[in-house]
Amino acid sequence: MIPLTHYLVLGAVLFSISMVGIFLNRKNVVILLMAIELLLLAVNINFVAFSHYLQDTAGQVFVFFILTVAAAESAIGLAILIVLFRTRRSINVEDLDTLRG
Amino acid sequence: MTAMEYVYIFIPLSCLAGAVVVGLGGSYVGRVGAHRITITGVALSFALSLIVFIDVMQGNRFDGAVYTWAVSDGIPFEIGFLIDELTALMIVVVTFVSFMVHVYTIGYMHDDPGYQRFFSYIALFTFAMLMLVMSNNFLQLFFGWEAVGLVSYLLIGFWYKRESAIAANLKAFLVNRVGDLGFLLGIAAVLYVFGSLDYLTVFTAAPQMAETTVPNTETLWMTVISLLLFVGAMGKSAQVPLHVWLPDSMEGPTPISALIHAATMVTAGIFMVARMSPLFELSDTALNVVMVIGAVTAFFMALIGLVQNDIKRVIAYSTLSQLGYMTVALGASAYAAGIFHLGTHAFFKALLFLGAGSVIIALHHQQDMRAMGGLRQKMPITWITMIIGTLALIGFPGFAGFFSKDAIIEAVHFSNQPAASFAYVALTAGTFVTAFYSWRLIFLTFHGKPRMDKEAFEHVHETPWVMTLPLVLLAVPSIMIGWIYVEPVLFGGFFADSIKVLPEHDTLARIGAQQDAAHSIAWQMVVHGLTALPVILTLLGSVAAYLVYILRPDLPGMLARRLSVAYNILMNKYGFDEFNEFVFARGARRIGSFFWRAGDVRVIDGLMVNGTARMVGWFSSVIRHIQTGYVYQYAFVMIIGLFAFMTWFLSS
Amino acid sequence: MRNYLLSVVIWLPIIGALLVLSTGSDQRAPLARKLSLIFSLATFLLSLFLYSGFDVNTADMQFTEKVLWVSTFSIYYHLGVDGISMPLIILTTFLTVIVVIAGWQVIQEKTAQYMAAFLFMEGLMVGVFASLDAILFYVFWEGMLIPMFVIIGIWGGSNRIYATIKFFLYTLLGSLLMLVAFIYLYHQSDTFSILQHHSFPLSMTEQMLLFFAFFSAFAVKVPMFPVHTWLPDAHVEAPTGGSVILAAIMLKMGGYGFLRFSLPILPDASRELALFVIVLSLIAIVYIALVALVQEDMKKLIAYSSIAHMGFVTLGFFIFSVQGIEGGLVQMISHGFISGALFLCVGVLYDRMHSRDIKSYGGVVNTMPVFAAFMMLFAMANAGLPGTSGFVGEFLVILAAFKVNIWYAVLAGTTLIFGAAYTLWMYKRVIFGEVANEEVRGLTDISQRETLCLGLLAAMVLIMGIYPYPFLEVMHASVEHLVTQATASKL
Amino acid sequence: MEFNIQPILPEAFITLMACLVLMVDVYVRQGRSICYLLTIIALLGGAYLCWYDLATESITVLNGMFIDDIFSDILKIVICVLALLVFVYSREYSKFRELFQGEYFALGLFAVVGMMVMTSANHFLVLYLGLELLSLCLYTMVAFQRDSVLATEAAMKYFVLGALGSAMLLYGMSIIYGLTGSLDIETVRISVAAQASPDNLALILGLVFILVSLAFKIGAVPFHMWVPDVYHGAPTSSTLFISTAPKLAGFAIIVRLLVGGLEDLHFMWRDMVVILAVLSISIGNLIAIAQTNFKRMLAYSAISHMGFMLLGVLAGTENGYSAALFYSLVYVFMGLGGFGIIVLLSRAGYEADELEDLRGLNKTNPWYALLILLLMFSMAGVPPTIGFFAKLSVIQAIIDVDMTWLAVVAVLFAVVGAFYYLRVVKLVYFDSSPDEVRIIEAPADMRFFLSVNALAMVLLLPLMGPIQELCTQAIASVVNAF
Amino acid sequence: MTFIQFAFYFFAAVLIFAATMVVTIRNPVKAALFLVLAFFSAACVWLTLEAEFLAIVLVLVYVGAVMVLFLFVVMMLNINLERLREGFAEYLPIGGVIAVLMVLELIIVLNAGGFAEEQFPRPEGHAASYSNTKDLGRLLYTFYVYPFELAAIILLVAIVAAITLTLRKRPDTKYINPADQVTVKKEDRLRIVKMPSATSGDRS
Repeated sequence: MIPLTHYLVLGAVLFSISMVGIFLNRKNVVILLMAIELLLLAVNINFVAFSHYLQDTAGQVFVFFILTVAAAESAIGLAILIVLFRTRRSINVEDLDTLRG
Repeated sequence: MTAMEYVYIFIPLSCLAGAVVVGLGGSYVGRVGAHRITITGVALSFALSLIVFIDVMQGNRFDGAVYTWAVSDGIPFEIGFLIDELTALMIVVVTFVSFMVHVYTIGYMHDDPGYQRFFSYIALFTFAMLMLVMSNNFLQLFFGWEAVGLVSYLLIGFWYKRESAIAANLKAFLVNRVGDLGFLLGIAAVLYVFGSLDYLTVFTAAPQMAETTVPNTETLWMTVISLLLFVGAMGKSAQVPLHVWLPDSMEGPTPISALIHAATMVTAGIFMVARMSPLFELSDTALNVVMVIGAVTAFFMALIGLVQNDIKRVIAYSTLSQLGYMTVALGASAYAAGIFHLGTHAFFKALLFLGAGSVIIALHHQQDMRAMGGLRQKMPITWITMIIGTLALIGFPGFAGFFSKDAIIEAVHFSNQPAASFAYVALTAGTFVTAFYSWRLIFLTFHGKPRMDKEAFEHVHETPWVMTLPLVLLAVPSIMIGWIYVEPVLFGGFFADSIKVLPEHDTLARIGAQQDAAHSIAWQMVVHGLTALPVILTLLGSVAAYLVYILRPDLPGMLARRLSVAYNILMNKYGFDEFNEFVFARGARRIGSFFWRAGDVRVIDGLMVNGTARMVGWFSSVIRHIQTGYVYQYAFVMIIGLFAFMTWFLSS
Repeated sequence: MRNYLLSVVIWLPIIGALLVLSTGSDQRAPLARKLSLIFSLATFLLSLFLYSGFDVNTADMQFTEKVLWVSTFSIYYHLGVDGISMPLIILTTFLTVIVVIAGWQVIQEKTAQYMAAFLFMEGLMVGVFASLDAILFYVFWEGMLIPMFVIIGIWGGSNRIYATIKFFLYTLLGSLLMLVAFIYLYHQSDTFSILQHHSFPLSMTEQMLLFFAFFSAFAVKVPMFPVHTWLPDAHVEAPTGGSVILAAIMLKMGGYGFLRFSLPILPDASRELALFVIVLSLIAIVYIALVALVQEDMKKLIAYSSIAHMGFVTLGFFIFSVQGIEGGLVQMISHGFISGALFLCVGVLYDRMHSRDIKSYGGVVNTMPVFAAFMMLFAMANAGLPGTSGFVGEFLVILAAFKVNIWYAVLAGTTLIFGAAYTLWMYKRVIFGEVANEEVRGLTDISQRETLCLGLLAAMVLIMGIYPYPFLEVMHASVEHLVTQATASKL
Repeated sequence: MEFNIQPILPEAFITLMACLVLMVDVYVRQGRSICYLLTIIALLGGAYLCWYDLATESITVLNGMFIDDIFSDILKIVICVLALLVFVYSREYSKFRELFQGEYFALGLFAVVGMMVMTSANHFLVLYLGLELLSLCLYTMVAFQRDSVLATEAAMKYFVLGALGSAMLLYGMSIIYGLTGSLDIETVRISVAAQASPDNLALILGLVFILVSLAFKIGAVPFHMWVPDVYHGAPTSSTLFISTAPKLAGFAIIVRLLVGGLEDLHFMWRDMVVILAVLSISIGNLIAIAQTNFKRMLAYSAISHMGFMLLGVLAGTENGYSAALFYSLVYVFMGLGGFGIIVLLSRAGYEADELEDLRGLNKTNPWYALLILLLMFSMAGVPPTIGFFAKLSVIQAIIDVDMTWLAVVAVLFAVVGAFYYLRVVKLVYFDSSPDEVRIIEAPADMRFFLSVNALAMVLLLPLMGPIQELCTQAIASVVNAF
Repeated sequence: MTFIQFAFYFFAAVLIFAATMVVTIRNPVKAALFLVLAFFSAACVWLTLEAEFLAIVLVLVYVGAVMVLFLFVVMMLNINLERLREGFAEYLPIGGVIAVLMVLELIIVLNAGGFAEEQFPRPEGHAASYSNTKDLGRLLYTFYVYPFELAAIILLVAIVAAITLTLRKRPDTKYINPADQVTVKKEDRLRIVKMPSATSGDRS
């Protein structure tokens, strides 16, 4: 059968891709938000996997809450995005450099 | 406290009181008040000194503390008096000369705006000098030592507007300080070796410590102590090479030159060495050094006197030379002779200075002898007293200087120290030079044709009685004192225990042994002197001077041209001043400047302090650019950070 | 009262400072001045009272107070004085009075803040000398920096900002390392009590490291070569009062620190490193004296001379003899009077001509004879003339140094020459000579207020020079005790 | 199942009040002042309830998810007080910037709830939810000034990086969960204690992730990069909020996770925290020197302060934790005062957040100049201010565990740090003021509280003992609970 | 290979592919769609772990709601697509390297033994009567009631936040102020005008 580690590796790969995604993406803030969703998904995979292998529902409950929070988070993220777009007419990541140094 | 103890204390205090009152309340007491108060003070001192002298002659001595200055590490440092024969003699000399100078000053400084200040200073000086000679310990000696230096400094710079005066006083102070450094170290050494600064304790213990050496060396402690102390003496008594300040000190008013730079302060070194005779006696090395230095000073400074044109400077170089004589006496263990010369010299040199001052005042502060001449008729009292002084100075048989100087030369003659023969030659040759420049001064000033304009010459007249009276009063001992005191002082054990001489060093005793008990020693000396080499050379010198300055006034110029090399060397005073100026004064400033600019400003401040600050600032301005403002870069740093942490801790 | 006297001496001026500060704007400056004078005088009198109740025959701490402050670190509010701190406390309270009087008319801007700053300083400085708890000591020690920082920064000269920041950071760096040392000691001994540290055994390595930590603080404060460069800048830029306090008291804290901490707590390391300190001291005496010689700025010259004089202090301390330490202590006190007085003198001139440059003066004696006389006295004292206080310390230190090594004494003795050279040369150029320019011609002699300040200091300089016995008597028992501590091994 | 509601009363109260605020804002005309008042009441009430029910021993309720101990009560009280002061300070400021709205207050209250939840969390899930509740509120509060270019940019950055940080925390939690099979911190602790060893790579992996996210939350280098931008870009009232209370909450989760949960891994995380601390202290102080903006400078200073706080944590002793707690407490009040000054000096249409704006303040407003002086010296850690004692206690803690070298490093950078604090004092005291008249429009209550805030830097000195004692007790209540 | 294994590896591959596309693709709309794919695959993977409820929720909540939200926003903002991917390739190598290293490291650690099959054997599946939903539900409303309440607050915050940030009062939109409605008084709405009687006056 499928060993636990394979799920974990899947989570790890997904996690890494999303993290690198945040770094690679230089033009569009929306993609950053998507990458964040992917990050949480990776974590969720871990939790679900552990929950299953430990036969402990707590992990799944955690995932449930993470999903809730992630939804709330994306709502706020998108709201900020809209506010940002209204003030700058751009969601280019490279334009967000007024604050630096 | 016994009555005598009160007397002792009042001797210096009456001077101090005068100084303080006049110094602080100068404008309040006024000019007349100033001299009345200080003169009363010093006169009282003189009177009390005579009482003490008489008392001491009767065998009463005193050694005791006035108060404890400080106690450190169990060692008490005290202020106290040692009254013995040496002290008694010194206080009489000091107060007498000082008294004379006080009186003289009334006339000399009559028109000076700093009248009160001057009186305050000289009274203060008298106090300091008295404290010096009356001290019963090294600490107080040093106190007095420095205090007279301070007043000397103040008085040389008395006319503070004159650039040359304030340069001279600074120079005097600093050169003296060089000597003081040695002196202070000597005191430290005394304390180290003897554990006390009290004279009697030290002197009593000295013979036991004679053989102790400085750790890890073979040098005797006594040599070290003596030489260090002698460095101090060299400063104060202006021995080569620390003599350079004395000629310049003539920038001060003439009474000062008389009082401080001829009669009293400069002899402090001589007095000190004599006082320290129990220590010096224990080191042949030290005695030889003393003798050589003294001899060099005596002869070579006299030579400079030949070419000086400033009347006071001639006397100043003469003072230097005479101090050399005294020093040689010390080196030859003829302390009594040294002190005796000190005493006689005090009178006749004060006389000469005051006489010169009289001339200077009469000529309205003209000091150049080339602009004098023919003053004999105009200033008869001054002329006669000056002649007396000169005779005393050159050691004309019968005058005060003769006895003391002859005793010194004889003592050196009898000394069996290695340096004695050199000293003998130098001193003997010195007599010729002394006679020559002394007469030169008299001839140029009082004889020949007046070399100033006629009108000025017409207005010259004798100075007031307050100035001439001291001249006369000083002329008396210049003639008499030798006759009276030569015997007790030199051969009569006058100083008793206050001066210690080892039997093998006792040159005076050897001279004394040759004397005929039938006649008075003074008489014998005069008789013997007439045929001895020094007096012959003196007479030759006098004749030569007469020849050159009276008979052939064109000769000096010609000689100067012929012997231009020697002449220039003498005019430049052997280049001591230039050397000091270049090496020490400018050298110190140059090193200081280098230390400051290179060390402090460039390296410590520039490189280390500000350099660090700059580096931090630069670093800061560079690393702030890590914060680019790009969110992906922030994320990247986080990821890298995470990655680094993982790698590090997982691999360890 | 007696039980809290020390606290009163510390806190009274601080309360006074708050009151003065509350007078606010410059319209009420006269009130601020009077209040400051009252408080500083009251403090001075109380400190005299303290002195009168002081028993000179014991080395124990007197007037002790001990209250638990922070229990978790066992920090105590622990005060006490012994013969080493007593004279320094008197010096502090005395000079504060002088400084308040000296700033009476000179400071026209933000008077209340100026006076308050000095009163704050006074309380904190007394606190430093009276603290027996390391942290309490440190609090006072560092707290002092703040008013000083402000004093130099606000009322200072043109380059004041550089100077004050340099001063602050320099001293802060040193002291923080000392703090580390304190904490280390606490870690080892579970107490911040200085007196208990005195008897706490430490290994050689520990002692060495701690020594350098302490050294960094004290050497900067003293200041010793080569960490002295803050001083000339700070002095030059500080207002007169600031320079006086800085030179007269703050420098002394470094010396005090050596005595209170380095020597008794780390006797072995101190002995081991004595040569190091002595060499630095001698460098300070010779090198700095030469540097002082070429200064063109009067304040800078006096500042450098302070460094050279403080070299005597450290030299005396690290000779490990009663004489050396007493000499060093006396030198500290005397230097407090003399340097304070000299800075006041420069202040007097500066107030009139707004120049510290030696070149802009000349012939001042013609127009200010009384002032010239005072300055002569202080210059001579600075040059170590016997009969003035400047001599006593140098004399004792040279005597003590001679016993250890002749060459120490020789090098130290050069101060006789150099000290006289730079002081008198400056005096000559500033005071003597023909009136140099019209500005000098227009000078007026010192006022009564200035005469009072200088006169008081002159009196102290002379009294201490002529009769130093009481000064030495106070410290003797404590110094002897200290020497036994410093010469006993802790290993 | 016992259901003891008493311990969560403060949170419940504040939540209800927040909802009330939202309602009032909607239904009451001109209700904003009422909202403000309600907010104040809510915070006072929250603080009072915590005080009233001050724990004497640890109790866990709600199935072990909520822990009530002295530590949490103290932090909650302080958090409430801080939030209260923040609102008082920024009342006038926010009126001019469209921030004086019911939603803003409600978000602030919710954030307070989030922080309180964090301090009492005894369960990974609760911890996470509390953290998210706080974070979401903060993101919004930063973005609240919708028309500000800086604020929205700051909010976006904060959001993205904050989400990344949360994800890391979750990842770490998931690994720990996998290894221990539990989300309950006490159970985790027991399980970790059993398997803690340097060879347990998975455990260390989880630890690293958790630690990194904690470092991010408190803004330790190299996970600090959001701090300056957010502090700078956010409206100052929000900066005031973000820079104070959340630091305490951050400290609370550090204590809950590292001390409560993973203390047996101290041998591992100590070295990591050493690196974080050293980097924070050095980089924070160094970059702060180059700043010209006061807010930004304070942001970097906050980074370095967190580094100092971590010194106490890394010591790993009770003593160290209580030092860190003390440091955090002191820091938040210093930060509050520091940013409070900016709020004080700002007016409608004028942000006094450039350092230059402070020029010559002593001439025009000596009282506030004095306050700044006290605050700056306290931040620099110069006695006799309380900031010194904060530094003293952490340095004491690390020396106590024989890390003297670290103490020396910290001290050296403290000197570097002192430089820029001094520069502020220099501007205030030594520089001449600009020509125009400086008007301070802040209301009396704000002036009063700010003054008390700054004066506390010295006036609290006599109370140092009790305060430190309290910190010790608080930490003891956490550490000894097991 | 069993079906479950196949399903896992297949959907895992799709998931990774989709995720990669999300972070690399030029067009944000396409990215959102790939994200949908990723979530869907993830849901399928979860099914292999017997987390049926969560799988459904993931699809419903994310695919159904969140992604739609994303698409709305993307389209609403009308972004210039041309500029979006410039310079992307420059950073790809370093990003790729980091990603690969990170993954490798994680894989090494995860395989290091902590999660080996001996310690974590795959559990027996639940009986067919087991309801994942019921199980979760019961826990959620009992044991996890506290987090549940917190989640509620979070959602409330999200609502409040989203509205305050995005709601703009445009002058051209008409809206009702509830406060006005509540405080309305009859005097504001109804004006009783006293009219003189039409009959009086004129006619007389």
